[in-house]
Amino acid sequence: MGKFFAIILVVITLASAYPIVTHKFVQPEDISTHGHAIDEQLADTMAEGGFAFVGAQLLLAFFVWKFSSRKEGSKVTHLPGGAKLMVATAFILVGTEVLALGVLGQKAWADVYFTPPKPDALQVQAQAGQFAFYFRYPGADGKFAPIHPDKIDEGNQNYFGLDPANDVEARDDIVTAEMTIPVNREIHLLMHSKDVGHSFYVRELRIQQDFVPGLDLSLHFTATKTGKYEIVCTQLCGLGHYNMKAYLNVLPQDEFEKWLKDRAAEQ
Amino acid sequence: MEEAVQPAHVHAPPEGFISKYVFSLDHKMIGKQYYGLALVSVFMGMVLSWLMRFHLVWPDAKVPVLGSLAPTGAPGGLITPEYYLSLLTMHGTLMVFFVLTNAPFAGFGNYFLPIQIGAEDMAFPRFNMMSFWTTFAGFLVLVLAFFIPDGPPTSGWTAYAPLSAVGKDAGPGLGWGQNLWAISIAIFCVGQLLGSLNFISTTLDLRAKGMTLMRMPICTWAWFITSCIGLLAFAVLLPACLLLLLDRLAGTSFFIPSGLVVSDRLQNHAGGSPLLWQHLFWFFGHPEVYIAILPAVGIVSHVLVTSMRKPLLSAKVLIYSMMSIGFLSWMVWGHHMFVSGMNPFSSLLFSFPTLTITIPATIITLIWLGSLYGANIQITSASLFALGFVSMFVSGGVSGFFLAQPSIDIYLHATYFVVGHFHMVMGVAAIFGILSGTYFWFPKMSGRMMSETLGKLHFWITFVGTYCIFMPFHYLGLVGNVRRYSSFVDDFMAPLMPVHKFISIAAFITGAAQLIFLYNLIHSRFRGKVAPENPWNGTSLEWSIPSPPPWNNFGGKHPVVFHDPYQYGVKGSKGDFVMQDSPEQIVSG
Amino acid sequence: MASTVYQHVASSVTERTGHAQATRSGVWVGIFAITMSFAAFTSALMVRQGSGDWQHIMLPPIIYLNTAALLLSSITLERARRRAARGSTPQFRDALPWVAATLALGLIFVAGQYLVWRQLAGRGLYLATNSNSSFFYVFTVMHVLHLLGGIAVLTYLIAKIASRKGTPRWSLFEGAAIYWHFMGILWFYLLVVIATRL
Amino acid sequence: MMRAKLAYIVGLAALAACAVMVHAGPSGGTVSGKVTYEGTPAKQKPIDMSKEPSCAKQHATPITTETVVTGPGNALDNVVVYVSAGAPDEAAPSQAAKFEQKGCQYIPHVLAFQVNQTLEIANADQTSHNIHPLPKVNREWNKSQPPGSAPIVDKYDKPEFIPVKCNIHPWMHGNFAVLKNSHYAITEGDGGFSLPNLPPGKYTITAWHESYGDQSQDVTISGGEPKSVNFVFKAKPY
Repeated sequence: MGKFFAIILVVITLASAYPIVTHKFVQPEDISTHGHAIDEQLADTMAEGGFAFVGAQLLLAFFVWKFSSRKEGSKVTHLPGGAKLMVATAFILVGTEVLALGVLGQKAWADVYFTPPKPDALQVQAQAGQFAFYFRYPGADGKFAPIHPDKIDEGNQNYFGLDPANDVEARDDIVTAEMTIPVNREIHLLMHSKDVGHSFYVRELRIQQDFVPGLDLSLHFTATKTGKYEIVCTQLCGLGHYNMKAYLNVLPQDEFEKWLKDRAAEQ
Repeated sequence: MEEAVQPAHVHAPPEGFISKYVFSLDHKMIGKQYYGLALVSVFMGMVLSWLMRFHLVWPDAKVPVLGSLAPTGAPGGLITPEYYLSLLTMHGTLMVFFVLTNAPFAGFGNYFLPIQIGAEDMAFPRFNMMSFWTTFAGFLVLVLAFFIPDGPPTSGWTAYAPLSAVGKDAGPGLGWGQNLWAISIAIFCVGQLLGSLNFISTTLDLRAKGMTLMRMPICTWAWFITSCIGLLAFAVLLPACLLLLLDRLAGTSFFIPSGLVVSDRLQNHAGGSPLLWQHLFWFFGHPEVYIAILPAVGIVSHVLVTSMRKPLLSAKVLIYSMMSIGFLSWMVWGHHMFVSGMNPFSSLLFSFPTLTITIPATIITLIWLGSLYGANIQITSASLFALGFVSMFVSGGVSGFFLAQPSIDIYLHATYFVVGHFHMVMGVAAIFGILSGTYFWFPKMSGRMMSETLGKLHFWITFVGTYCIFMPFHYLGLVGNVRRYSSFVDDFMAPLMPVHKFISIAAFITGAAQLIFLYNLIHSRFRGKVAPENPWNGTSLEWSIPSPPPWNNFGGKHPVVFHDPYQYGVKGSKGDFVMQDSPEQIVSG
Repeated sequence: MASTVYQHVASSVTERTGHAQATRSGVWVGIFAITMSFAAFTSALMVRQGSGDWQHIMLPPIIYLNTAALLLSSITLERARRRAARGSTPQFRDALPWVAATLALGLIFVAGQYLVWRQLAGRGLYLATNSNSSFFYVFTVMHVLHLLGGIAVLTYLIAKIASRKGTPRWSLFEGAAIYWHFMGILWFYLLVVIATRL
Repeated sequence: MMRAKLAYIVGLAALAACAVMVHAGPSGGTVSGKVTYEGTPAKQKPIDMSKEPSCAKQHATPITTETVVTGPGNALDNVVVYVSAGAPDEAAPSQAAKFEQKGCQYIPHVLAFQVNQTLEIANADQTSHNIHPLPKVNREWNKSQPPGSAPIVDKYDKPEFIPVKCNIHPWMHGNFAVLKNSHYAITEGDGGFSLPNLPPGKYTITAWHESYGDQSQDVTISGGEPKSVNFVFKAKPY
């Protein structure tokens, strides 16, 4: 019975490792300037974690195979080295691993959070609300008009609560449901939540950041590849959470400018 | 100062059904009550997860009976998005609070802690009884949410504000459903605080003669450490729930900022901080993970060492590791909030202690593995589940290693990778601990043996099934499959459907296998063959008394302890082991 | 039969000391938990203060009289404990008047707090009026709720002492005293927080 | 159940009554007219449904918002014109008022029906919708409707103008007009309306528009002669 356990465990271990080793399930292609650091970090961790996983499982299987249901009166023996060896191993192996990863991790993290956006970065405001994203471009005057929650009127597409009657700079603000950005230009994303907590997750950009109501955060990133990608909400925000998404359109600079002009006309 | 004679503790064995089975003061009965409540909750939680898995892979299929059970939530058996979230919320809440906290800690702890330290009962039997019935009240309040018009809460077991705080405008289930949730959890906290208080005082002051702290079995230690963690954790969650209720019912603004427009309605609140809830919740929430897993670690070590017929490499090291895990668990709550808008520098501060926890966790694993070397493992249902636990503990621990790093968490946060991780390590692993303990202690608790054949069958299906369910979760996460989605309209995630189908089917089979366990439990209780006093040749005090133990455990006598808990592989009158309370000298072997 | 009875008595005798300690550590553990939860409330206050809407509230002067009453009650209770502790067995009956005085002062404190709430309400400051008033009510009400526990135990002790059959356990009396003093200290801490922060 | 049956019978009776009146010929007067606006109405913006492809592909050219719908000659549409005073309250007719969700749009945008009249809300789309009417005096509810599920059936027992929204698709907004009697009309295309079969008497005619609020005029009907009433709303660009 012990031997059977060992066999099953070995099978499970190899079966679990197989899709990883063969890269059956991998993150989508990275289209950001910072993403590679995260991917490398993930790869390193996968290597070390995978080693620990397979090693420990196989060791367990081996011991159970060898030392289970032995014949009556077979004498128990003790592992040379005992607990000290174990503690030492844990500290040396894991300790160094922990420090290594901790330090490496810092770098990838810093790329995203500890560098300020470039002054020429394109500013886009994202507003999350139950259950859709809307995006705002400052328009000709380069200014975002103030938000008046009491003016929000979704039936009239006034998702940001703009007040064009009184705020002049509100009249040229461009509001869209799709986020369109130029390729290879840094984007400074200003994040605002209309109601509850939401999150901004673009797998290809290796970006995930919560929207916190009452606390406007900002992110900056650069997309390096044109195409259409999904922006999804990853913070449970209510019944429509599963359906809360928008598209990220990465266009060449000139196409982007044309798109922006057309949208401006619609306003 | 000498004590006046106090009759209170010389309680006679209770007469009559009520005082014996319902409002019992006997820690053994209370332990069974906790276990029973956990059993009911775990099957409820399991059925909820079935419904979720079913809806995920067959979104337009009608669930037969559900239509009449939940006419609004599932019209004609079609599960609505909000009802999916209700299932998710209730599943999480039932499992985390009423199963993973109740069974391994309150259940087994109540039953065996006093026996293992040679006490007649808990220090405060009345508190003990109140503790259970409070918890039960919390359970009733929570389940009531299924039957109100508003429907069960939909904000997840983490109840993030302001979604959980603004009230019904935010959607179905966030009116009275959410109120009931907060009330239930607040009540639950009170119950757990009473329980922890009892555990701590009992362990400190009611140990038998010769039972030094270091002579306590590892599971007693685990329960003791857990009760210390629980005392702090629930003492923080309780105020958090009260503040949440005030925001919801009294119009205060602890968690709700100004200018929120929910369902076209401008909310009349100002200045609250949503992150405050997250901090308070996770300050409880992360220790809660250890409240679930440490008792399992203790139980499994206890079972393993008995089945190995040799002492652990070092019980001391194991205990110190558990302590350091308990200690570290207070500095890591922020790792749940890496992408929550918390100061990015603090993310790094939280990341280091989180990674550090890997060290004591690894030590524990290596102690188990190293002890297996040269052992003579007796394969029983109990030891199989214990070995299974070790395997799960490793698998779940390794994935934790990814999520502890902020940079990787940017990509994996809120994906199925996280779901796979915590189900592996705190869900299934803890359940394996409970099951191992059940097969191990059932003879003592009921006086009858469980069927080993059924037990092993149960193990094989559960063990393989669990891996089939939760390993793929990690793969889905790596691809970027977002959690808490009621269906994948998302064209990105649609291609992953086959994996989801595989998981769902595995979940149905594994779940069904639990009925074998239930049958085994009930059948053996009445028809099982009569259990001897010490079926597994154990050494700790619970094996020195009849099965089931008499009222007041040691029949009024007072055990005296002479040895460390795990004297195996030594010459003793009873064979290869010496019981803790046997005066005989140990011939070093 | 006789032997078993003897064993029960024996057990109760040996057990008593263990249980006396258990009661003491129980009280301390409880105090620890309460401290923890008020620490949580305080940290909530700190975080919440971060957002601008912070307008200070004038404390009604009665609150200082209440404080005096509560401190005094600690003194009377300590006095009661000293009196009861004279002699080889607890002299509860000598202590009775002082325990009663403590209870009275405790009730005065609660009544005083009630007046404070009434006065604030009179000024239009309710639970939900602003963040400061919210925290003020939360702190004071939670403290009074905990104090009521102490009042209940004191009442039980008085009843037990007054009734001639049986006397309370010394450990319970001592535990109640420790708890009561802690309530005083806790209130003092809260007062400082309220006066400086709110 | 019992009340439903009763309402049904009463409804039949009312129908019969109407039939008789119509048969009786010119005894009832008719109030008709046109609703127009002056000024520049707010510009209606195209709706981007890219979030919901199954709906987006149903509209060759994107539909626009419907907060102000106009016709030729400054005609103002989607205006509910009804008798707000003078006419007796009537029992609800037996047939249900139907409200449909199609292409992530509410059809009709403004639905008028009577107090206690059955309201049927159907989902013709391949996606889940959520119907959340926001009444002030009536009972509020908020339900989701997965594709292929039975219509949601409900009724309102107090007269009120109720905004309706879909929580899942924020651009979906409509209106319920719950009225006390059967004398109402909704302007479409040319802004014209007509309220037939008004027995002699003094009436207040009210016109309600979701963005511009309401206006009232009194009219007296003595015989069968037609009366004409016109409404003009002030429109602002913002």
